[in-house]
Amino acid sequence: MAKRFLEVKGLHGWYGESHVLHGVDFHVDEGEVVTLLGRNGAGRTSTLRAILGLIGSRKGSVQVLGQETIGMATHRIARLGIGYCPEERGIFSSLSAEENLMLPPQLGEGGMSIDQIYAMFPNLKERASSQGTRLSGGEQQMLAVARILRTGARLLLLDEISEGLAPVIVQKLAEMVLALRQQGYTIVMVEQNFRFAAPLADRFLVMEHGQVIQQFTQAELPSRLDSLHEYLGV
Amino acid sequence: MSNPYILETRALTKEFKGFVAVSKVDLQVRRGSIHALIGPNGAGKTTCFNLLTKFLTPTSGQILFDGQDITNETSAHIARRGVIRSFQISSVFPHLTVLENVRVALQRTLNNSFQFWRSEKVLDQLNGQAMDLLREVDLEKYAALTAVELSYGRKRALEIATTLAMNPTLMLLDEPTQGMGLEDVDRIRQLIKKVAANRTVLMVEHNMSVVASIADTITVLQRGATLAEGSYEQVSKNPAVIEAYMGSANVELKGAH
Amino acid sequence: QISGDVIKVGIITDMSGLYSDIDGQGGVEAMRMAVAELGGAINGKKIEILYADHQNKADVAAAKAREWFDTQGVDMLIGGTTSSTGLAMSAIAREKKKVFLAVGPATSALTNEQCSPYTVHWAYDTVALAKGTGGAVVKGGGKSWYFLTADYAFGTALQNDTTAVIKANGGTVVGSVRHPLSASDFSSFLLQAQGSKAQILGLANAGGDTVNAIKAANEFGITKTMKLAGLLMFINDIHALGLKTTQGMYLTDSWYWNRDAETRAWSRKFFEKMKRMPSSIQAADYSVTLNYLLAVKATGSDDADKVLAHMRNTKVNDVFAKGGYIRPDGRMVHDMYLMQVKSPDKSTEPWDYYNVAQVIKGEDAFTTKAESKCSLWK
Amino acid sequence: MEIFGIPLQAFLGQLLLGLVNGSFYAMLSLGLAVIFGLLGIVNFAHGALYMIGAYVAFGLTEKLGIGFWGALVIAPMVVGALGVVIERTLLKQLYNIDPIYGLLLTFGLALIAEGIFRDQFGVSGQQYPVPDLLQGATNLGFMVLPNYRGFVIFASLAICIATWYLIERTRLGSYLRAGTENPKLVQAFGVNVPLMVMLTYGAGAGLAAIAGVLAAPVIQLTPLMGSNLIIIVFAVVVIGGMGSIMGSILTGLVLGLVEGLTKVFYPEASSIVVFVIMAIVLVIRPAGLFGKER
Amino acid sequence: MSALTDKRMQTQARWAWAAVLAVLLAAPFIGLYPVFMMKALCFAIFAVAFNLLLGFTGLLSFGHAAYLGAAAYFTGWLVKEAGFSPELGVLVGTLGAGLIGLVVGLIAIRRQGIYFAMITLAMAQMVYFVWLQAPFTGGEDGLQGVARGTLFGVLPLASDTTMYYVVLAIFVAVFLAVIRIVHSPYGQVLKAIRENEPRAISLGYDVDKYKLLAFVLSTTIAGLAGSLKTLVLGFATLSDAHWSLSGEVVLMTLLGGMGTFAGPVIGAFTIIGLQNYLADRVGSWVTVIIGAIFVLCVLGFRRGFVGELLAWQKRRQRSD
Ligand SMILES: Nc1ncnc2c1ncn2[C@@H]1O[C@H](COP(=O)(O)OP(=O)(O)OP(=O)(O)O)[C@@H](O)[C@H]1O
Ligand SMILES: Nc1ncnc2c1ncn2[C@@H]1O[C@H](COP(=O)(O)OP(=O)(O)OP(=O)(O)O)[C@@H](O)[C@H]1O
Ligand SMILES: CC(C)C[C@H](N)C(=O)O
Ligand SMILES: [Mg+2]
Ligand SMILES: [Mg+2]
Repeated sequence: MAKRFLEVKGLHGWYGESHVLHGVDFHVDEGEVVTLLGRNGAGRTSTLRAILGLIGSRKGSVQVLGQETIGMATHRIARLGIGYCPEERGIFSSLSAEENLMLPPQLGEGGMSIDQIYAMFPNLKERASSQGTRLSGGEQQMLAVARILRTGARLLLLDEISEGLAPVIVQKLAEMVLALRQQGYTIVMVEQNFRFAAPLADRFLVMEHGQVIQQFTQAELPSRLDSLHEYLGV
Repeated sequence: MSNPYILETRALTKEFKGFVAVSKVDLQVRRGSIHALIGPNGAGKTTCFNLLTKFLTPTSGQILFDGQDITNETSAHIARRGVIRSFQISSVFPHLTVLENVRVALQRTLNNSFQFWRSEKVLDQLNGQAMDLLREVDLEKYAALTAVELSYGRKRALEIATTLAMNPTLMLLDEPTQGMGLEDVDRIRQLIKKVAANRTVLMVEHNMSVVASIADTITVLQRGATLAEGSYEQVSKNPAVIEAYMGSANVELKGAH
Repeated sequence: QISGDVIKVGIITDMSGLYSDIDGQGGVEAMRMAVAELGGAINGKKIEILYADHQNKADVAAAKAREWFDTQGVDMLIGGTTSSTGLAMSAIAREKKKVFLAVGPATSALTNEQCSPYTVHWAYDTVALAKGTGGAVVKGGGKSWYFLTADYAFGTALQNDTTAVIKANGGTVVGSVRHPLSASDFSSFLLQAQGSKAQILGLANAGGDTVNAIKAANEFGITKTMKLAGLLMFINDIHALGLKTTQGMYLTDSWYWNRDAETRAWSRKFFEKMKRMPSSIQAADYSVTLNYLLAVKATGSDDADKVLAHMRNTKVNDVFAKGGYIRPDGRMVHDMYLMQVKSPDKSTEPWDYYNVAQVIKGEDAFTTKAESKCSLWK
Repeated sequence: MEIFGIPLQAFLGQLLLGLVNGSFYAMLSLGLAVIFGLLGIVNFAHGALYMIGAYVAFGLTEKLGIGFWGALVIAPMVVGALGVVIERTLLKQLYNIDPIYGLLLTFGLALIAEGIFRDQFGVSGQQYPVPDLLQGATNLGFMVLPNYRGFVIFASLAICIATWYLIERTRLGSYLRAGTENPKLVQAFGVNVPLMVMLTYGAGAGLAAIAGVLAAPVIQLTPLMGSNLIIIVFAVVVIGGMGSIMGSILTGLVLGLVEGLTKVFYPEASSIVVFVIMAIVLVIRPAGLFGKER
Repeated sequence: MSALTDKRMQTQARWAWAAVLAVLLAAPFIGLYPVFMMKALCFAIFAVAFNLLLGFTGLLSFGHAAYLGAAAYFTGWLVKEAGFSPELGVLVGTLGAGLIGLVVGLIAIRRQGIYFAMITLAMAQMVYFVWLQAPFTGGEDGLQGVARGTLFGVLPLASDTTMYYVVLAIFVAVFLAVIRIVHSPYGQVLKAIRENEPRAISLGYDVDKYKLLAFVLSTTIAGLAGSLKTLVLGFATLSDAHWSLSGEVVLMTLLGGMGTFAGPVIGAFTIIGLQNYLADRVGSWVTVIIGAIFVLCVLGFRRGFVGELLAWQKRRQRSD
C-alpha cells in the first residue's frame, strides 16, 4: 500500500465566529491526484487553507506524512513539503514576475528548473521583468502555478487553477497535471471546471456544507454522473 | 440612425514602458449586439476595457462613442454617457442593502447628489424603480439584506442590476461568469441575454459555451492586435484562432467550462 | 477681610522648559521662604501657594490664570518667565481686577503700551538690559551690530530697545535673524549672522537659547570674527557655559547673590534647598511675595486695590532691592548692575562669577517719563 | 565672490548644513519606508524612537560613561529591542485591519514616549558632547565645517545604501517585500514571516535610533525633537513616494539641500518649503516622485 | 433587527438626548464652570466636524487643527484689530477656515488612505508655520485679549452665562446639521464612496468632488469651533493650530465612537475633562495618559463608547 501523504480527520474550521468546516474526513496517498468538487461556498477552498493553517482557527486532525499539524505554525507545515496555489493567485505586486517565481524557498529535491518552467509557460519568460500584478489575469494564474513547481514540494494544493485561462492554456495545464502525476507528485485540486478535472483525478471528493459527502474513484465516475448532476448541476 | 456602430476604436494602442499591450485595434461594436472579446491570456482584453473606460490612458488612437470622439474624456464623463463596466472581481457596496446598492445608481438621475441639506427621504421615490430592476435579476427577495450577505453568483447579479440602473447604452462585462458554478453561469448567461435585448453588450469571456450561445460578433485578440473577427461559427473555424486560443482539442474542450 | 479666609498666592511659570532653571521650582521655593518668614499665616489666615506650568505658552498661562481667579479664589498672581505669558496674564488680571506681579517677563511693554493698574513689574526689563549691556558694548567700540533674536514678545522688545540705545550712541544695526523659542540647532542662523560682517552679534534671547547659540558660535568659529553680546544672561547660563567660554563678557542683571553679606546669607539658605545659587528672578520672587504679604498684613485685607495702593506708598527694602519704589506705570524702580564675567582663575568659589562693573541708578536704568507711552503715567 | 548677490561663503555653508539635515531626513524616511513597506504601518512612533535613541546615547554616556562609539552600537540595539517588544505586543494585533489604526496606535506610543521623557528630562535641551575623535573643525575655505557634521553625512549615506542593498538586492529582501503584501501566503510557502516582521520593525526602530545617536551631538536633545521632525519626514515621504527605498533616500537628501538653499535666499520660507514642494509634487505627480503608479 | 426593537432603541435614544440637553441647559446653575463647559462644547463641535469626515466619509484628516486654528486667528484678528462684531467675526472666520479647507482639500484629495492622513498633517504643519511667521498672528505670543463684544448689537456677551447659552445653541444647531448631512441624498453617495470607491466611479460619480465637499464642510464646521473658542477664551494662539490638537480630535472621535453621532461629543467631553482634571495633578503624565488611551482604543476599543454600546444592545437583542 502506498504511503499516506495526508490524513484529514474530523476537521472543523472557523473564520472568526462563522463555522465553515464541519468535520471534514479524507486522506490522500502518495502519488494520488484527488479533486474536491462542490458548489460555490461548499468549503473546498477553506479545506485547502485549513490544511496549511491559514484560516482563522481549526480543530480536528490533519496529519502530513504521519505528523500531526494542528497547532503547528503555517511555515512549518509548509516545510513538510507542501506547495499551495491559492484561488486568488497571490501574485506580489512589489516583485517582478521573475522574483515572484523565485520567491518560494526550496522545500526539497526535484523541483523543476527555471528553463523547464519557461518552456512550459513562454508568456512568463517574455514578461519576466514586469511587475507581478501587471501581468494579465491568465498570466498571473500561470505564474502562481509555476512558482510552486520550482520548490520541490511533493504535495500540491491547487485551487481552481484553470480559472480564467484560455482553452489552449487549460489544455496545457491538464497535460502538466498529468505529467506531474507521472512524476509521482501528490495533488489535491479544487475545481469548478469539472470537464477539466474529470480526466485528471484518481479520486473525487464531493463537498457540501463543509463536509465530504461522497467519494469515488475515476473508475466509478461514469456510474456517478447522475448523482453528481444533482449536486453540481454538471 | 446613420451610424450603425455604437462604439468604434481607431488604431487604439497602449504601451507599457515599451511593451505594447494593445496595438492598433480597430474595434467596431454594432448597436444592439452582444459582442465578445476573446483571446489568449495577456492578449490585451482587460487593457482594452481599461482604455475604453479611461481607467488607462491610450498611448495613441481614438475612441468614438456614437460617432463622437471621447478619447480625452474622464472616466466619470464616459460613464455618464452610458458606457458602464463591471469588474472582473465582484464589486458591490458591501454594507449598503441590496436595494440601496441599486438606488445609489438610480440616484444620479435625480441630480440631487450634492444636496447635503435635504432629507434622504427624497430618495424613496426611487424604490419602485429599484425593485423593478431587482426583479429583473431575481433578487427582489433579498432587497433588505446587506450586500455582503449574498452569495457570489447573486453578488454578480446585483452588480448587473446596479449597472442596469444606469440605463447603460453600452455595457462592458469583464469575464462575468468567472469563478461561478455551472448553475450560476447559466443564470448569468440568461441574464445577459435578457438585458441585452435593448442595449449593447461588450464582454470578455473565456467560457466558450457562453460565448457560443449568446455572442453575435466575436473579436479575437492576440498580442494586442486583432486576429480574427466574425460570428462564432466563422471564428471557431479559423485555424489561427484554433492555434492561438481554442487549442487543438477544440471540439473536446469546447464545453470545458 | 480676607476673601475665602485664606490668602492665596500663585505663580504660573515655566516649570519644565528652557527657562525652568532660571525660575521654575526654585521660584516656588523662594516664595515659600517668604511665606515662612511670616510664619505661614497673617492674622490667623493661612497663606497658600499655588503653582502651575505654562510651558511658555501664552494661552496656557491665560487659561490657567482665568481658572485660578474664577474658581480658586487666587488673590495675587506672580508672572514667571516669558514675556508673552506675562502680557497674557496681565490682561486677565486686569479684567478680573486682581494683583499681578510680573517678575520673570522682561518686556518693557508691561509698563509701557500695555501698562495696567493691576500690574507691577518687579525685577528688570528690556529697556534696562539695553541701556546696561547695549550701552556698555557700544561705548566700548562695538559699533555695528547683528541680532540673533528669539521670535516672540521678549526678543522683539529686547532687539528694539537695544537698537534704540545703539543708535543713540552712534552705532548701526546691519541686520537680524529670528529663531524660534527653544530652537534645536543654531548653525544656520549663525552662518547668516556671519555673512553680515558685523562686529557684534547681539543675542536677543535667553536661557537655553543663549547658551546653545554661544556654544554653536564657538563650534563654527564665529567667535573668531565677531564678538558676542548676551543681552539677557542669568547666572545659570554662565554656570552652564563655564567661565572659560564666557570670561570677559558684559551682562546686566537686577541682582547678584554674591554682592554683599545680606545677599550671600539669603542665598546660602536657598542653596541648601535647591543645590544651586538663586537667579535674580528667584530672588525677586521672594521679594515680591514678601512685599505683597506685608501689604496684606498692613491693610488687613486682600482686596487688590487696597493692597496695591499700600504697596505704591511703601518703599521696597529687602535682600533684593534697597529703596525701591513703584511708579504709576507699575515699574518697581531700583538699582541695576552691569557686570563682567570673571576669568576662571579669578573665581574663588563655585558660582563666584561676576565683578560688578557699574551700578546703574534706577532712574537711569528704566524708561523715562518722556519716553513712556503708558497712559497711567501722564 | 558672490552668487546672486549672496556671499558664496554663506551659500555653500548653508548647502552643507542642508546636507546634514538631509542625511537625517534620509535615514528617517528610509526607516519609515522600510516599516511601511513591510508592515503596512505608518510608524508615527518613528520620531519617538529617534528621540529615544538619542536619549539612550545620552544616558549611556552620562550615567555609564560609555562613549559615543559604544553608544552608536548599543543604543540602536536597545531601541531595536524595544521595537521588537512593541511589535510583538501591540502592532501584531493590527495586521489585518485598516492601516489607519497602525498610524493611530503609533501616534499614541509617540505621545507616551514623549510624556515619559518630558517627565524625566523636562523639555529643555540636553547637551551631548561631540566624540573626541571628531572634535574640532576643518576650514573648507568657504566655511568652517565641524568635523563631526562631515562625519554624519558620510555615515548616513553608508547606512542608507546598505539598507537599500539589503532590501532590493537580496533574497531576504524579496521575502520582506512579498511578506508585506500577503504575509499569510509567504508563510504558506514556508517562510517564517512572524519572525521576519518582528525583526523588521526592530531593525526599523534601530535605524531611527542610529539617526538619533548621530543627531545627539549636533542638536538639542528634547523629548519633542522627534515629533517635530517626523512631520517633515512625512512630507519627504509623500514627495518621494513610499514606493521605493532609493526614492526615500534621494528625496531626503535633496530636500535637505533645498531647505538649505531656501535659508540663503528667503529664510522665512525655510520651514515651509518642504511642504510647498509636497503640494506642488502632488498636483503634478500624485504618486510622488518615485512612487509607482497605482 | 426587527422594526419594533429598532423603534424601541430610537425612543431610548430620544430620552437619552433629552436628558443630556436638560443637563446642558442647567449647567451654569448646577455648579459646572461655564468656561470649561464652553471649551468642551467648542471641542465637541470640532470633533463632530472631524467625525463627519472620518466616520462618515472614511477620510482620516490628521491636520484638522489647522482649520480650527485658522478660524481662531481670523476671528481674533477681525474682532480685535478690525473692530468686527462677534457674529461677523465668527462668520468670516468660519468661512475662512472652509476656504483653507478647500485649498488643502484640492491637494490632499489626490491621494487616499494613509497618504491622505500624512498629507493633511503636512499641510497643516505648513499652515502652522505660516501662522508662526505671519505678521498679524502675533507669532509665538498669539492674539491676546479678544473681547467678546455684543451679539447682533443687542446681546452683550461679557457674562459667561450668556456666552454659554449662545455656544450651546450653536452646538445644538451644528449637531442637527451634521445628522441631516449624513442622512441626505449627498450622504448616501458618500456612504457608497466609502464602501467601494472604484464602483462609485464606474457609476458615474465624480468621487473627488464629493470627497472635497465633505472635506470643506468638515473644515468649515471645525472653523466654527475655532471662532467660538476665540470668543470664549479671548485669545488665539499657535496651540490652536498645533498638530497635537489634530491628534486629540482623532482621539475624541475614536474614544466616543466614530461614525456615530453622539460619540464625538462624548469623546470631546471626556478628553477635555480628563485634561482639565489631570493637568494639575500629574503634569506631563497627561500626555502619557492620553497616549495610553489612544493605544487602548486602537487595540481593543475601536468602536468607542457609543459604538460598543450599540453593539452591545444589538447583541442583547439578538439573544432576546
Ligand atoms: N474570509 C472569510 N470570512 C468569513 N467567511 C468566509 C471567508 N472565506 C470563506 N468564507 C465562507 O466559508 C464558506 C466556504 O467557503 P470556501 O471559499 O471554502 O468555498 P468554496 O467551496 O471554495 O467555494 P468557491 O467556489 O466560491 O471558491 C462560504 O460560505 C464562505 O462564504
Ligand atoms: N499596467 C501594466 N503595466 C505593464 N504591463 C501591463 C499592464 N497591464 C497589463 N499589462 C500587460 O499587457 C498585456 C495584456 O494584459 P491584459 O490584462 O489586457 O490581458 P487579458 O487579455 O485581459 O488577459 P487575461 O485573459 O489573462 O485576463 C499582458 O501581457 C500584461 O502583462
Ligand atoms: C526668564 C527669562 C529668560 C524670560 C524672558 N526674559 C522673557 O521675558 O520671555
Ligand atoms: Mg474556492
Ligand atoms: Mg483580463
